[in-house]
Amino acid sequence: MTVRIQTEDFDLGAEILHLRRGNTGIGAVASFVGLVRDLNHGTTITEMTLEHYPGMTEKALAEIVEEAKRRWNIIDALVIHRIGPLKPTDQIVLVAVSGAHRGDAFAACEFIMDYLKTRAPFWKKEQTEAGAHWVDARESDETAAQRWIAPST
Amino acid sequence: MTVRIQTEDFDLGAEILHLRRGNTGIGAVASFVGLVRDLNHGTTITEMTLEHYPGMTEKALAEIVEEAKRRWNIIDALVIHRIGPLKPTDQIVLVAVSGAHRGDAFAACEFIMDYLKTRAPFWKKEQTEAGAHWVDARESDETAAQRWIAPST
Amino acid sequence: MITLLYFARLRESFGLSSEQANLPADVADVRSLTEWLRQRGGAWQEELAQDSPVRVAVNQDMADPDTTVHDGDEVAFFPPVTGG
Amino acid sequence: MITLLYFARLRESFGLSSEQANLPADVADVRSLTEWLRQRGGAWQEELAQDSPVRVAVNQDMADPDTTVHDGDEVAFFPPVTGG
Repeated sequence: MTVRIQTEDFDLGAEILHLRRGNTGIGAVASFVGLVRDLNHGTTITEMTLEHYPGMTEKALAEIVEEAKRRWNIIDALVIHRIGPLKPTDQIVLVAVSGAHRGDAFAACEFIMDYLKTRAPFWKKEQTEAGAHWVDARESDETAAQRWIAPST
Repeated sequence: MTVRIQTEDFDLGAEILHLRRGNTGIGAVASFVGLVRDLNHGTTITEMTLEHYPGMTEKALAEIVEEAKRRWNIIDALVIHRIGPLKPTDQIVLVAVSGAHRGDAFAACEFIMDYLKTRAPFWKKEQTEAGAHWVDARESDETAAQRWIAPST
Repeated sequence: MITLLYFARLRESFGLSSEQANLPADVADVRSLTEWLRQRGGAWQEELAQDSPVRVAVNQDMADPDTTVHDGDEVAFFPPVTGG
Repeated sequence: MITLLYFARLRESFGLSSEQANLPADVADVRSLTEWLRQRGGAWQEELAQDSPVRVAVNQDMADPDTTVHDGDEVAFFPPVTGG
């Protein structure tokens, strides 16, 4: 289980290879990459800055990953989240989960993303041609996270 | 929308970069890689051979991807499936879906995998120390595919 | 004349991956085609037994027993799929 | 003495990312701590208004109004998170 907060970009292919290394029992790797879009609610984004709460971020992410490991039969998980200034098409976040079978890998990966979106202390500030503003939390993210509160099958 | 059947390995990172190329509206890429495990039902696998039905395979996969595009708001999708002889830890299949938001990308990616497992004409033959045998279809795969028959949210 | 294709375990059991066949006049659908093949006996009878889970595709679309079969069709017989 | 941290919009509104504070004796939980900060007026009153969606973490765990606050604690105020 690895959690990393970094300003540098990451290499999806290399990270997944590293996640898999040495385990011949892995039959499934589900992964998710979040990217900066150039449009949000119809406004053109020129840059985005990601702020976080050092210390608490790592702790919150580690707890989310541990919860995923309790709930599903997975082998390993990786979370990388970037901070600092980012541009459209830049990678923001990677969540990858390995397991013997795909159902558990998919569910754990989506669970980690949904919880990260609502429980890990990151904040986005968007720079547009009209100026900069802090992004508002989306209700749909809270709804997505709530789905997991019922016991999973 | 791309569907490829090939004997050669694939490079996850390069394929995802290519899937994303030129589209600055992509905020989410969900992907799945299926791998050869060295153990199946407690038996050690030394090699596996994947046979397919040329022509029908491409057609079935294209139909599955089109169905995913009808059901979810996604931007693009990629399916690569290998055929021929494979060894433990080799990559078998890649499904990747890009979209503006993660919910649709995750659902479409898992849907394509579940339908591929039950509707695309591939067959696995496992080589073990005790000899070779054709892999039996798993009931759990049919159950996973059945979930998607109810109208999706 | 139709084209018959066999995959995976069926291909090995029949020792045949494809054949061209002239169908008797009473073979008009997947059910009667399967019955006709079953009458070859041996591996055909075993693999195509009525309770076997064999799948059939007609012209590369999944078919059921009632799917009609015409001259010029490509009909494939295979076990439940196990890719991915 | 406790450590107070402010993030994102709050950090900018307050013009402050952290401070050390000696709490009055009647400040014992997140609710009374927030009320105490609100009394600074201006941006504090606005951002920490009772209907504001501000989140509070005590020692890096999400807290609620009843969470107790002790000497030596690290208490952070921030808007709902928007990462990922």
